[in-house]
Amino acid sequence: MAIFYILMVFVIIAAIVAVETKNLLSAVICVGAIGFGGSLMFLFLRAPDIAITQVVVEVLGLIILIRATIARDLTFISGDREFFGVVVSLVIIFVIFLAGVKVFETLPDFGTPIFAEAPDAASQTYISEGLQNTGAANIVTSVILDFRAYDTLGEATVLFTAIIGATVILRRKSRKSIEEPDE
Amino acid sequence: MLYSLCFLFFMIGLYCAVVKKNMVKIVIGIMIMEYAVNLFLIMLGYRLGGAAPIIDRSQVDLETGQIAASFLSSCVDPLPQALVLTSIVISLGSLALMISICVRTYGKYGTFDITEIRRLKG
Amino acid sequence: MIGLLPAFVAIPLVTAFVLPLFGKKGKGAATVLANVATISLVALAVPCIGHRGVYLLGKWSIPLGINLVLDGLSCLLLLAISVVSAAAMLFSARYMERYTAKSRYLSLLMLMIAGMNGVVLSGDIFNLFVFLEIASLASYALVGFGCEHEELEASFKYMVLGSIASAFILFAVALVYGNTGSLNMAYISKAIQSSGMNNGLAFALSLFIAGFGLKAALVPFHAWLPDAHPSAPAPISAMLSGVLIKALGVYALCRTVFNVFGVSVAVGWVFIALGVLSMVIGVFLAVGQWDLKRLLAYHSISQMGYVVLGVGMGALILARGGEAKWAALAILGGLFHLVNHAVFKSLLFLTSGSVEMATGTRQLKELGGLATVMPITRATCAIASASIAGVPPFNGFWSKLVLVIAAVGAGFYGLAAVTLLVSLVTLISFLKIQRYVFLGELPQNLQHTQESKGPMLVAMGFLACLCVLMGLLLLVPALRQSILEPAVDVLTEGVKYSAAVIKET
Amino acid sequence: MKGMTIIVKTISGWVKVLIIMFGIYITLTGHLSPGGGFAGGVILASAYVLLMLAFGKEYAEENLPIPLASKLESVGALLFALVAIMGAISSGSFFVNFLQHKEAHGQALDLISAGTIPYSNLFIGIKVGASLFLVILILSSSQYYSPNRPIDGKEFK
Repeated sequence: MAIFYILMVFVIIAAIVAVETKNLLSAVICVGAIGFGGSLMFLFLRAPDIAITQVVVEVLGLIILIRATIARDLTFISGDREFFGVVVSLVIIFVIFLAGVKVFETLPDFGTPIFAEAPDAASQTYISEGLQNTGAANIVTSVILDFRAYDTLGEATVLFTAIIGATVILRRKSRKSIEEPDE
Repeated sequence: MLYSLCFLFFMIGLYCAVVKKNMVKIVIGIMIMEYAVNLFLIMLGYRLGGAAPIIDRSQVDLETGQIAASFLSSCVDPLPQALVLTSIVISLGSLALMISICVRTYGKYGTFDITEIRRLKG
Repeated sequence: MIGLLPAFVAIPLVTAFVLPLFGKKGKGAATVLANVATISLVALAVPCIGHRGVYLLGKWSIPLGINLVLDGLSCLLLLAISVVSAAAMLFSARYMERYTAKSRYLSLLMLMIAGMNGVVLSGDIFNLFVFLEIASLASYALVGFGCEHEELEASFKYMVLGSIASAFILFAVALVYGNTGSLNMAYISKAIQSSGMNNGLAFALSLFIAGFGLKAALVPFHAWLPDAHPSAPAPISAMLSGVLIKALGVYALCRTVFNVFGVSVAVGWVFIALGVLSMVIGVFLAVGQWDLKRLLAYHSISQMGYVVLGVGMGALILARGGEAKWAALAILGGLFHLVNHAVFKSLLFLTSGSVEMATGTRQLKELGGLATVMPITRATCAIASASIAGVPPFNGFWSKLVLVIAAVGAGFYGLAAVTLLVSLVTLISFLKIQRYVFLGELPQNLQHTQESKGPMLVAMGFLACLCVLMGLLLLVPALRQSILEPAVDVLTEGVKYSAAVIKET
Repeated sequence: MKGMTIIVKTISGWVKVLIIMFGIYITLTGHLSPGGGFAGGVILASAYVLLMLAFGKEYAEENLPIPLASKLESVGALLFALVAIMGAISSGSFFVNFLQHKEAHGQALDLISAGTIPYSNLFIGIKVGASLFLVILILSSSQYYSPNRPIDGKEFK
């Protein structure tokens, strides 16, 4: 149990530093710390699939973020928007936070997942019959590629969309000049 | 308590995305929000002293397909893990797109400061 | 018919995957392929009318697998999406010649259509989120497609707010899962009915309203829309204003509130407040605009207010246990206005694209006198303007009429007055468009302006015909009973949705 | 980008083989152990990113040209969609695992088992690897570095 609190506090501190530091590169490195802390947390939460994916995605994500920040004349734009807006946003966020903290009482306690109690939860069936029905020993794989394969198609499509979008946004020339013939 | 900490984490991300004026910082804020949701989902499925949802040879009778009762009663919830796998990839995709927009905007305006990037009124 | 449901997602997806394979040389072939795909979607959507049913993906029974649900409401949205996207695709065939990377553009547009179809068909809350992300990411990229200063800025703003909305929605999905142990909408609804609402679910509901409200650009959450919609190329503006905010925003909102959580008095008032705020603030901001597309974008906010107001009145009456017939009428008005708005607003954006392409500007003060040189554009724009302002006998009039009757009948006299007032201001601002764009003196530099040609005119003419004819949807009983009333029934039946879906599997 | 020193180049020449093999392993055994197509694809992409950082962008581009990567991405996605459509053709519903429960299709916990799942993993691995490689290559183009230099030619007039 204690390990979760330690890691959680670690990622929160890293997040605060990432938000408040003035140097953009340090902020990016803090994001890396959050990601790897989160990955460790996933490992302790018995989710090795997620931990592996999180680590490798984190590496690539960091490379992408660093590409965006390095080699620019690292402008130290820290600071917030105008004071009034900041105060209003802070108040709103604080109110949402107070409202939100109350609601976690309705969830089952940490460590006793809902699917053990809910009458028709799908997860119980995944565990007991997943191997028989799909043949995959890794139940998470059997869920993402068989039971909920449609989600995975959507997820592959999201990535496809994002990459097409990125190539479109970063293309060299966006409009044909007017002199060019139309057809 | 852990859930509340997780929600605090989410709110730090929201604060960063709403209040900061550096474009990369805003992106970082959104990333933090996504991390927090992922973490929250996995926490929901955790079982104290649980086992990872991967069956190995010692836990299954290959002839009948019976799975050991000890595994059934200790396995953590596999469904949120499947969801988080999906959502991690989605956030990677949106990160790539967002950074491309940032880089291209930087090429146009020469700054990451959104208070200076104000051609549109309102 | 039910067996073909996945084709609504599969056809645009496969087309989108194939399109980037066409290089620069295959541009013509890519355009033809994309148009064939959208037209086949229309051909698929029309036979869906009157059907309802559940499709199990991978033959897994729910809640193990994911199901697609076709009912009146999804059918209505499918029709709107396929008609508007066919028109926008046809319009793009020529309009997008000005830009490079056309095959990628077509691919993104197909992905957006696939995402919207996925959202309206999905019966699983997480799956809805995934397809919502597809449509949103495609629209972020398309808003920035021109890569100019304003377009990139608008795209970034849109993307930040959209991502925040997505994070809210995902958090709400997590909360719902944590409280009910299920992701299938029918089973969530069943669990909520048996155990009742609690704080966690109420918080999840408010996160859903905030998230989908951001996607629908209802007034406290509207900041991105007036920038994003004008910045996109015209066919994309038509898609965004015409169907995207409806499929991702209002449809998802109605589905979660009515069918999953069940209506309550508080939610009804929230809807009405959002609707009235959007109507009034949207229209008054619109009047002062001098940029043609920006003016239209503010009107989108205002017109979405009508839809939400109608649905909200229905929710309030249902939750109070009032007379069911007024509730049904209010919802009918809202949903009818939704389809009408899809048609006339996309037509307006297409005409603005036509004007912009011919003249190179969209500032009202630089335009004028186009009535003589662009007669067809002028005629279609006049029809669409009359529709949006609620002039009889065009379609906008009928939906506003139904809304006013429902408001008066249910005793909301104030709301009826607001509806009429907003309609009047809308009329004024569209007279302004007519006056500054089409009437008056033709400026010197626009003397050689020519009317748009070919597919652009076909697309505009098609939508203009729809504007004239769509009143029949309400007036002809057979059409009303097969298209509009099943959609209204889905919402008035509320949480009976879950029993119906579970029974049909 | 010119690439780094000879030490880095030699070491990454060795390491890339290990990374690629690890990526393939993770992809192919996704149904038996943690991992799967996404993680494997990202690992494959990171091998190319390593090459790009060590040897320079041109070297990586020679090994996997941008048009080829773009085609691989589309083809991977198409193949995955094809798995779904094959299910519809052979069993009447999209995404049916139509190879599972065939007699001669390997036993549970073997490498070739679980019906279509390993194939889906493979296709996703190809798609994800190609697309992430593509995005990093595009993002690292230096054309947007300096804000003052006109980058889009005619657009700037």
